[in-house]
Amino acid sequence: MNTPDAIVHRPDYGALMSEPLPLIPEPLLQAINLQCERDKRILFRELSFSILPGTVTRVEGPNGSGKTTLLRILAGLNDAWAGDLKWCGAPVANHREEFLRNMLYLGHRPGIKPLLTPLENLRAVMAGRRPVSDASLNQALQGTGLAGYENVPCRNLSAGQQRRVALARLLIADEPLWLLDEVFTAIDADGVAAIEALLQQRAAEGGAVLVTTHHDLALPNMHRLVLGKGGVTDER
Amino acid sequence: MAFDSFSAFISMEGHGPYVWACYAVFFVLMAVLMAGSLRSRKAMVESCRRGYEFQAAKGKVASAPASSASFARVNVSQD
Amino acid sequence: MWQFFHKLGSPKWFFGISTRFMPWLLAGGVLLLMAGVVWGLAFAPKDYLQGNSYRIIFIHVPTAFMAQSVYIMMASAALVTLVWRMKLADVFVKAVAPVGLVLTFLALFTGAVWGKPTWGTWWIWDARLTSMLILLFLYGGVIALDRAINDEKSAARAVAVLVLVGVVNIPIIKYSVDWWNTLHQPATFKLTEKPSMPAEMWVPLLLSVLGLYLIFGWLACVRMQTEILSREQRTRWVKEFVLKGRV
Amino acid sequence: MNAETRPAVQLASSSVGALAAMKGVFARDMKVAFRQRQDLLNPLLFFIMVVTLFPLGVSPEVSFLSQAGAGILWVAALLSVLLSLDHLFRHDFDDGTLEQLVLQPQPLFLLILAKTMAHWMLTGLPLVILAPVLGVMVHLDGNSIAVLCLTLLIGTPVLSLIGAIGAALTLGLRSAGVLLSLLIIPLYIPVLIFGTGTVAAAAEGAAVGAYLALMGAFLMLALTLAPFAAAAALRISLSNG
Repeated sequence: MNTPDAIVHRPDYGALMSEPLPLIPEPLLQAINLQCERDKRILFRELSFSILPGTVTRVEGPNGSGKTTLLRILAGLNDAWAGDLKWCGAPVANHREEFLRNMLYLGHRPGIKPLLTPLENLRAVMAGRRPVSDASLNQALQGTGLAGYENVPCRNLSAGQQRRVALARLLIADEPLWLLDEVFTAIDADGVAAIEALLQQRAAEGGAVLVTTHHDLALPNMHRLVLGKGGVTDER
Repeated sequence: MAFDSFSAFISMEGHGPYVWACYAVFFVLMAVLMAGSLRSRKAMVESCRRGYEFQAAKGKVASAPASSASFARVNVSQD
Repeated sequence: MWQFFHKLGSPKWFFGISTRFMPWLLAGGVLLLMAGVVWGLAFAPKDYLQGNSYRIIFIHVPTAFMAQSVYIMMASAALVTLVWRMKLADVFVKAVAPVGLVLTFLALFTGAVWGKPTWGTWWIWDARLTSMLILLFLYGGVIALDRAINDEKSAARAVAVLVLVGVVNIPIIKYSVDWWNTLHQPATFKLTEKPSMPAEMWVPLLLSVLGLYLIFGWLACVRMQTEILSREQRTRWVKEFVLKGRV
Repeated sequence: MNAETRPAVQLASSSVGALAAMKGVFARDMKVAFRQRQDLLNPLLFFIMVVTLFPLGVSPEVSFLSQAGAGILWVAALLSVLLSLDHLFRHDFDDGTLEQLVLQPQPLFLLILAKTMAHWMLTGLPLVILAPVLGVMVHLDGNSIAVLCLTLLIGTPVLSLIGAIGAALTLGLRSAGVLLSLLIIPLYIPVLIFGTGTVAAAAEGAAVGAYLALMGAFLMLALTLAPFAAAAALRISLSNG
């Protein structure tokens, strides 16, 4: 077992405190006894795991095993569950805004307005999070291979290109926790390889990535969270 | 008794049809509602019982996991 | 206190206790309603203004009263659903909404029929009847929304939001309809507003209101039990109850 | 492993203010709407057509129209707002931007308030601007038209705010449009009553200040409560989808 060790800087709540806070290694996100039912069927129960900083975890399982549901629960989009979710040791429900500031979720649906250009889309999604200059946004779009498309309405882009617009957020993200649900859909092989490298780099920087995909990921030290029928195993 | 005779009671000085129509509709609807509620409760109990018996007969075999899919082509028969 | 609250939210506990109370609710309800209705129909004195048509009051007022209080009860349960996520509360809302709809319809129907001998027309845009009609729409919306959402937990919570929005609106609707009524027609003869009602009239009225209340309680229990059976059929206790014939 | 080689990540402790986030939501909705101008015209055309139906379907007589005109305009405005409500969240839901909106580290009710304000600017406000023209066509006198426009100005935001609750509740459902109308029309009745009642009172020469103030109170109530209800409804609908 090779668990990358990691540390988390706690946010500096006390503005008056001038010395740096002690560095404490602890899980970013903890799930304790999660249970989820859908249409009278139990998707999973007694599901407990920790997401440590510096890790990439792949959520695996057959179709219908609840991968997407799990990610939506973790992101706070789905609230039909029982159990405890903790962000840096404290219940997520009590620190929702702090959690949302530090979590980046990309879902099945790319979250891109077809009528807006890639740049406008990125601007709109960052408007509620933190100020990012247009230069940085353009750079991120170039980084995803969309140079020259910055001002083309997204509906004129291919599915893979639209997905890349959404993925451009990863290049400017400062959120330590990434929840990525089937983000490789419609992405070509080169793109997948580049994104893999990006995830690994993020983990090396101390971030944590949770990803569902049907692509084979070639990441060393990848954790696996396996959802199955009736039982859940956490394999490293 | 506010009425002199049974026929007076029925006719209610001409207001009988209105009064009796109201009471009839009230009692019929309430009866339908009550009987319907009881019936659907009975039906639910029955369907639960059948479900349990079906389960018991079938043993522990639950629905097939997705991994059991073979995607083999089906020989279509016509009858 | 919390333990009691928790217990109150347990479907199994409710199932046991309601099964014990149901026969009494039904018997008491039917008895009281019958007593009130027979007294009102045959023994109460004739109204000096409206004649015998006023005898509709003995079902019009109970249904109208119940129609409104059922909505208030649903709103209280909806609040409990959203705040404490108590299972029984949303079962209650779902189970009684159709009952509320039927009661509202009955209040409207009896009001309309009563209007014919009193005003000479089946329908009059009277403030009470109009408010009742809007209440019917509100019930219809609640039921339609509940039917439209597949997932029953989401349905319960969505319905709870709708019921609460509705209950905030009810006083506003009532006030605005009253104002609209005075604007468009001078104060007319109101159906049920009396300066004073003799005891021979209000006692049977009270009896039938109480009777209908108990019958509503019985109906709520039956329908909630159905809903609980449907939702909890995979639990061990329901299986036990069903197979041992304890239901 | 010693402390220096450990990877470290800084948790963010602040983000942009809620006001800036609201501005962002508002600006985006406006921009999207103006990229598809036909959608902006549709409710307006609908408004004009419904009003046209009354002289054709009931009576073109001046006496009827001048008496019923305010009511006709109000009902038509109400229906066209209702018609446009389905779009309030649906496109955002379908393309996934709604998820990202909910996940912004901001109070959701404020973001919804911003969306609703954009919706009103795009549907309610044009109706108010168009109303005097139609008022003339149904033979309302000048005073009545002025009061009518005032009531529409105060009333249509209430329609958008209450409508947002219904749109959020019916999000992602089949036949959401009809259901939305069923849920919302009963809640619109008080606004309609006071909107038309105020014009009627003005036509009789009564002072309308108090009525307008009452409608203002409605607006305040809707502004403070409706975004919360819509936010709760939106979370429920998203959780389902």
